[in-house]
Amino acid sequence: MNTTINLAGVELKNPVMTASGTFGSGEEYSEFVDLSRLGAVVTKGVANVPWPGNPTPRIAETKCGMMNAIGLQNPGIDLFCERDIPFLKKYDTKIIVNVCGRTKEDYCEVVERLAGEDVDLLEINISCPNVKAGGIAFGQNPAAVEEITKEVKKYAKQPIIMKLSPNVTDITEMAKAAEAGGADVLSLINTLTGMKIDIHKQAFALANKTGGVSGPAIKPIAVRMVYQVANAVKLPIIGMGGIATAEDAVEFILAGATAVSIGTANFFNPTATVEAVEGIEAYMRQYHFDSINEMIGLVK
Amino acid sequence: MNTTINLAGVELKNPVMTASGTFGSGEEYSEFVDLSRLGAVVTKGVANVPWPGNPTPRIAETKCGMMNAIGLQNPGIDLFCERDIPFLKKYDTKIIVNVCGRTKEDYCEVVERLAGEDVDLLEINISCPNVKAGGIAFGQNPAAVEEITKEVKKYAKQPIIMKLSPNVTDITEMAKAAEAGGADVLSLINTLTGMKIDIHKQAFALANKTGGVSGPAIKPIAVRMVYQVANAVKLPIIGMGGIATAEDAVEFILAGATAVSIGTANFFNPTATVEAVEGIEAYMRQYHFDSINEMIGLVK
Amino acid sequence: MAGKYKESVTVVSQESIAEEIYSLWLQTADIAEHAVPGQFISMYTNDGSRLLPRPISICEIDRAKGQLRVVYRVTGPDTGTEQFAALKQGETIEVLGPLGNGFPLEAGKGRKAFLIGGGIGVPPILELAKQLDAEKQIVVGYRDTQFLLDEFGQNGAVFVATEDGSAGTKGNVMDAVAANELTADIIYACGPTPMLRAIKAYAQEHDIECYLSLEEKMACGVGACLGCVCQSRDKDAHSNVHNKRVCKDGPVFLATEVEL
Amino acid sequence: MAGKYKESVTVVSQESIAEEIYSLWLQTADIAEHAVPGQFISMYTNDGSRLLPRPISICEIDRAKGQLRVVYRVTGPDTGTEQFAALKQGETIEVLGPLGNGFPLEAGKGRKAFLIGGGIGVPPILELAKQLDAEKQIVVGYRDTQFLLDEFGQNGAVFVATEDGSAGTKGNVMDAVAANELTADIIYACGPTPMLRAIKAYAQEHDIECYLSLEEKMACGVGACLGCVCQSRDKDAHSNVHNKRVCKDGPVFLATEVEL
Ligand SMILES: Cc1cc2nc3c(=O)[nH]c(=O)nc-3n(C[C@H](O)[C@H](O)[C@H](O)COP(=O)(O)OP(=O)(O)OC[C@H]3O[C@@H](n4cnc5c(N)ncnc54)[C@H](O)[C@@H]3O)c2cc1C
Ligand SMILES: Cc1cc2nc3c(=O)[nH]c(=O)nc-3n(C[C@H](O)[C@H](O)[C@H](O)COP(=O)(O)OP(=O)(O)OC[C@H]3O[C@@H](n4cnc5c(N)ncnc54)[C@H](O)[C@@H]3O)c2cc1C
Ligand SMILES: Cc1cc2nc3c(=O)[nH]c(=O)nc-3n(C[C@H](O)[C@H](O)[C@H](O)COP(=O)(O)O)c2cc1C
Ligand SMILES: Cc1cc2nc3c(=O)[nH]c(=O)nc-3n(C[C@H](O)[C@H](O)[C@H](O)COP(=O)(O)O)c2cc1C
Ligand code: FES
Ligand code: FES
Repeated sequence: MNTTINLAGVELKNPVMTASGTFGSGEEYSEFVDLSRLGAVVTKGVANVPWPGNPTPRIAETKCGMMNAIGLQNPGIDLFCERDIPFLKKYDTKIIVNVCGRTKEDYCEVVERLAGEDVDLLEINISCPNVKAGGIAFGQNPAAVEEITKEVKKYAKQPIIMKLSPNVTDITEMAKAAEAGGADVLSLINTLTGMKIDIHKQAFALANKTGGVSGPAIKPIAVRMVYQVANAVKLPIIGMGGIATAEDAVEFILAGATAVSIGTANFFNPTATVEAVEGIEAYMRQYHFDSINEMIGLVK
Repeated sequence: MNTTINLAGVELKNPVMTASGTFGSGEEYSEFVDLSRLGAVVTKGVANVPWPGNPTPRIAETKCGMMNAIGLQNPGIDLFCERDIPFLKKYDTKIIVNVCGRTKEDYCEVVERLAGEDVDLLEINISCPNVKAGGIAFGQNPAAVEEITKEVKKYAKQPIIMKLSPNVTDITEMAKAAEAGGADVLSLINTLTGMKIDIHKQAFALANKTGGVSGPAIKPIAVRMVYQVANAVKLPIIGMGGIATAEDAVEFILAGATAVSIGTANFFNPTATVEAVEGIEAYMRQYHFDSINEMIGLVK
Repeated sequence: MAGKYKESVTVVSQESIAEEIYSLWLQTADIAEHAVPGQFISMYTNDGSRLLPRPISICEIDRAKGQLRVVYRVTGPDTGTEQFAALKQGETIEVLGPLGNGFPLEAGKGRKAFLIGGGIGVPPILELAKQLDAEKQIVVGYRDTQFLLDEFGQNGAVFVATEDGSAGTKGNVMDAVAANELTADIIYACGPTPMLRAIKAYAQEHDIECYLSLEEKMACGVGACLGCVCQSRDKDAHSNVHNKRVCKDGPVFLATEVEL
Repeated sequence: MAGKYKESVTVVSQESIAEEIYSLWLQTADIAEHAVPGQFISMYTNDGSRLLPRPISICEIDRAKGQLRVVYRVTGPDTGTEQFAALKQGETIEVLGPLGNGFPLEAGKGRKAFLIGGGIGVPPILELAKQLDAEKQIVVGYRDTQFLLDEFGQNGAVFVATEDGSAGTKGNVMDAVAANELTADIIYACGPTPMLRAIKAYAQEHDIECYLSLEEKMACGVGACLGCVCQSRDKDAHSNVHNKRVCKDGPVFLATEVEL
C-alpha cells in the first residue's frame, strides 16, 4: 500500500499534515504525537519581525467550531530559524513554513530568508485579516493574488503553496490567479470570518470583534471549495477545514485534495493527526486502493 | 414591555418569524405552533409557475448543520394565492411571501401578481443557486442586485425585502446595491454553498452535488454579516442563520437585526419559534429593556 | 387528522436482537395512543452536533402500556443509530410522531395478503401483521441473520428468504414467493428500493393491489421542507408537480401512484 | 517536564456543595500521579457540538487512590459546566492534564504565607494549603455562599470575606487581610482579575513575593495556539514579544512578571 504523495516534487510519506497556527512548531504536541508519523508539519505563520498579535480574548467557542483572533502573534523569522527549524529537523517529516506579512516586502523578506534554510515548502498565508493591500486583503482580489504570488516566487528557493481565503465569491478565480502567478501548490481553506456576541455582557466575545471560524462546522464549505478548485486548476491541493477524523480526510481526498491538514481537531483530540494516518490506511485496505493517488479526486 | 417592530411601515407584534423554505406556508407546523404568536410567517419561495425542484437525495446532515438542495420546488403562484394565502389569513400574523425566479421577468410576474393580494411584505430570494443572470447568480454581483431590486420595485405594491447571499466577498456591497435599488428591508443570510461526499458510496451525498448549508454551524458567519450590513446601510435587517434559541435571536438583534427568522431549528424543535418569542421577552425583563428597539444594534 | 407529538420519551428496554440490529421499547405519553401500523417516528440523538432526526418505523404498539417498539440497524461507527444503541433503560430521548400515513388496513380485510418485509424494512411489517384482518402470508427477506421471526410466526404463515441461503429460500422475497408458489390479492411491502421495484412489477403483472412503504432522506418529517419527495404518476394536489412527500403523503403509497 | 495525558476518566462521585457549585472526584490513570497544586485539567463535554475544553483547576489530589478533585461553578443553562453537573457516578469524560505550572512550593517553605482564593479561584488553594510547608493564613472571599471551609480549617488559619457580609469580613479578601491585621512574607493567590490586581498592588507596596494564578480563554491548553496569552513585563523567551501563555507558562506567574 502506497500512501506517499507528491507536492511539487517534494515527497511526503503520507498526506496528513498539521494546519498552520494550531500546532505551533510541533513541540507542544510532540508529547502526544510522534511527528515522524506525519507527512509534514506546517508551522504557525512567521513574519519578518516578531508580532505581538491581538488583545485577548482571542478564542471563542461556536457550535461545532471555534473562532480565533490570534492576530498572527509570532516570534519573527530570526528566532524561528534558530529554534524551530532545528527542532523539526530531529524528526523524519517534511517541514512547511507558513509565512505571513503586512506588505509584499514583508513576505518577500521572509521567503528570501528561508531560501537558505533546510525546509521543504513555504505556505504563503494571504488570507489573514490583518494584511491589507490597497485596502483589500491580498486574498480577496485575483489581481493581488497573482501579483503577490509572482513576487514571492522571485525570492523562493522552495516550492510555494498559496493559502486561499474562503471569504470570497468565487474561490476558483483566486485559485486561477495563484496558478497564473506561478504557485506550485494551493492550500484551502483558511478560516471564515465570524462574530460572536455575549448577550449577557452585551459585548463582543473576541476583543478583535471578528475572528476566524474553524472546525467541523465549516467542513461542507471547505469540501465544496476543494472540489471546485480541483476542477478548475492543475495544481495539487492541500485540503483543510474541519477535518477531525480519517473519514473527513478521505472525504477531502475524494473531492480532489492531494494532502490534508488538521487544525482545530488537535485541540480536542491531540492525536487526531496520527489517527488520521492510520485511518486512511484502514480505508485504503477496506476499499482496496493500492495507492492513495487513485483516491485523489475520485468523486466527480 | 414593547416587542413590536416596524419593517418599512409594517408593524409586527414581535421580531420572530420563520425562515423561508423551512416552514412551508405554515400549515404543517400549525399543529405545534399557534401561528398568531409569531411576528410573521415567511412562506417557501414561490415562482410564476410550478417548479419540480431537484432530484433526491435533497437533504444531508452536517456537523451542527444540514445541507439542502430542494431546488425551489413550489406549486406556482396561482395555487399559492388560492390556497396558502387564505390559510394564513386565518391567523393574526403578518404574511411575507418569498419570491423566486429564473429571470427578471419571472420575479416581476410574481411580484405583480401579488400586488393585488392581501400580503404584507415580499421577500425576493436572489440567492438561489439555480437562478442565473448572464452566468452570475443575481445575488453575487452588485450591479445585478441593484438592477433586479429596481425592476421588482416597479411592480411591487408591498414593501420589498431583498434576501442576500452569504457566498460573496463583501456582503456590504450587495447590501448597498440593494439599498441603491430601492429595497425597503434586507434579509440575510441565505445558505452557504457546501458539499458532502459519502466516502463509503464514493458519491455525493446530494443528487445536486452541492447544497446550501444552514443551522447553528453557520451562525457566527451570519452574525458577522448582519453586523457588517447594519453598519453599512440604513435599512432594517431581518437576521437569520442558525438561530435555534431566544439567546441566538437576541445575539442577532444586538448585532443590528430588527427581526429574526428561524429556519433549520424548526426541524429539531418544532416549537423553536414560539420559544424564541417567550425567551426574548424574558431577556428583556432580565435586562430591563422596555422596548425591543433599544436592543437593536446595541453592541457596536 | 390525528395529532403529532414531540416528546421526551423514556427507554423501557433495549436489546440487541441480531448482529447490529437493536430492539428498543419506549414509553410515550401520546404517540403510542395514536400510532397505526406503517407510521414512523423521528428519533433525535442526544448529541448536539447531530440535528436531524432518524426516521424509524414503528414495529409494535402497546397501546395499553403506552409503549412503542422500534427495531433498527446500527449503520456504522459514529452514526446516530450507534448513539441510539448506547441508550440504557431509564434514559430519555426526543422523538416526534406518529408521522406519515400507515398501511390501509381496511383494503386488506378478509383478503389473501402478502406482507413483505426486506432487510431493515421488516420491522413495520410486525405491527401490520398483528392488526391486519386478512389471510396473512408474511414473506421476509434478510441478508443473513434473521430477526423477529418468532413474533411473525404468531401472526400468520411465514416464508423466509436469505441472500446467503442460510435459512428459507436462497434469494430475495420474490424468490420465496415463487419457491412457495404463493399468490395474493393484495400486497403490503417495506424494504429497499430494488425490492420494492420488483414487487411493483410483480403486482402490475398480476394486477394486484399493492402498497409500498418508501424511504427518503428527511429533515422536517412533517411535510414542510420538501426534502423527502418521491416522483408521483399524477400531478400531486399539494405540490402541483409530480412530487409527493414521503414523510407526509407516505411513507405508504399505492404502487401505481409512484415512480421508483 | 512531566508528561500530559489525554484520558477518558470515570466519575467517582459528584455532589453539589453550594448553590451552582459542584465537587467532582475523578479516577485517572496518570494525571493524579503527576499533578501538583495550581495545575489544571482541560475538561471536555460529552456533547459533540462543544469542541473546546473547560480549563478547571485541580482542587485536591489523592495520589494513593489515583483520584483528582475539581470544584466548579455552573455558569448558566446550556453551558458546558451544566453538562458536567449532569455527570453521574460511573460515567466517563475526557480530560487532558495535568496542565500548566503549579504554585512554587519551595519558595514558601517555612515562611509566613497568604493563601488567597476568591470566588471560583478558591478551589486550587485547597491542595496548595495541603502541600505547602509554611505558616499558612488562608484568606478566602465569596460573593455569598461559602464552600470548602471545613477542608481549609484542617490546613491552616482561615479568614473569610463575603461581599454581602453574611460571613467573616464584609468586603473582599484584602478587606479581610486588613480587618484581621494580617501580614505575610509570601503570597499565593487565585481569583478574578480585579482581586489579583489589588493583591499585586498590595504585594508591590509591601515588597512581598507574590504568585498569581491567571485566567484566560483557551483552545489547546498546551501552549500551541497562542490563544490564552497575558502581557508580560519582559520580552518572553518563547514568544519573543511581551506575551506569555497562561496555559503553558502559567497559570501561576510571579506578580511582577505580568501586566494585569
Ligand atoms: C420512513 C422510514 C422508516 C424507516 N424505518 C427504519 C427502521 O424501522 N429501522 C431502521 O433501522 N431504519 C429505518 N429507516 C432508515 C433509517 O432512517 C436510517 O437507517 C437512519 O436514519 C440512519 O441514521 P444513522 O444515524 O445511522 O446514519 P448517519 O449516517 O449518521 O445519518 C446521516 C443522515 O442521513 C440520514 N439517513 C441515513 N440513511 C438513511 C436512510 N436509509 N433513510 C433515511 N435517512 C437516512 C439520517 O437520518 C441522517 O440525517 C427508515 C427510513 C425511513 C425514511
Ligand atoms: C487556569 C484556569 C483554571 C480554572 N479553574 C476553575 C475552577 O477550578 N472552577 C471553575 O468553576 N472554573 C474555573 N475556571 C473557569 C472555567 O474554565 C470557566 O468557568 C468555564 O470554562 C466556563 O465554561 P462553561 O461551559 O460553563 O461556559 P460556556 O459559556 O459554555 O463556555 C464557552 C466557552 O468559553 C470558555 N470560558 C468561559 N468562561 C471562561 C473563563 N472564565 N475562563 C476560561 N474560559 C472560559 C469555555 O471554556 C468555553 O470555551 C478556570 C479557568 C482557567 C483559565
Ligand atoms: C488558533 C488558530 C490559529 C491559526 N493561525 C494560522 C496562521 O498563523 N496561518 C494560517 O495560514 N492559518 C492559520 N489558521 C487557520 C488554519 O491553519 C486552518 O486553515 C483553519 O483553521 C481551518 O482548518 P481547521 O478547521 O482544521 O482548523 C489558524 C487557525 C486557528 C484555529
Ligand atoms: C430546507 C430549506 C429550504 C429553504 N428554502 C428557501 C427558499 O425557498 N427561499 C429562500 O429564500 N430561502 C430558503 N432557505 C434558506 C432559509 O430561509 C435560511 O435563509 C437559511 O436556512 C439560514 O437559516 P437557518 O440556519 O435558520 O436555517 C431554505 C433553507 C432550508 C434549510
Ligand atoms: S422531510 Fe420535510 S417534507 Fe418530508
Ligand atoms: S490555550 Fe493554546 S496556547 Fe494556551
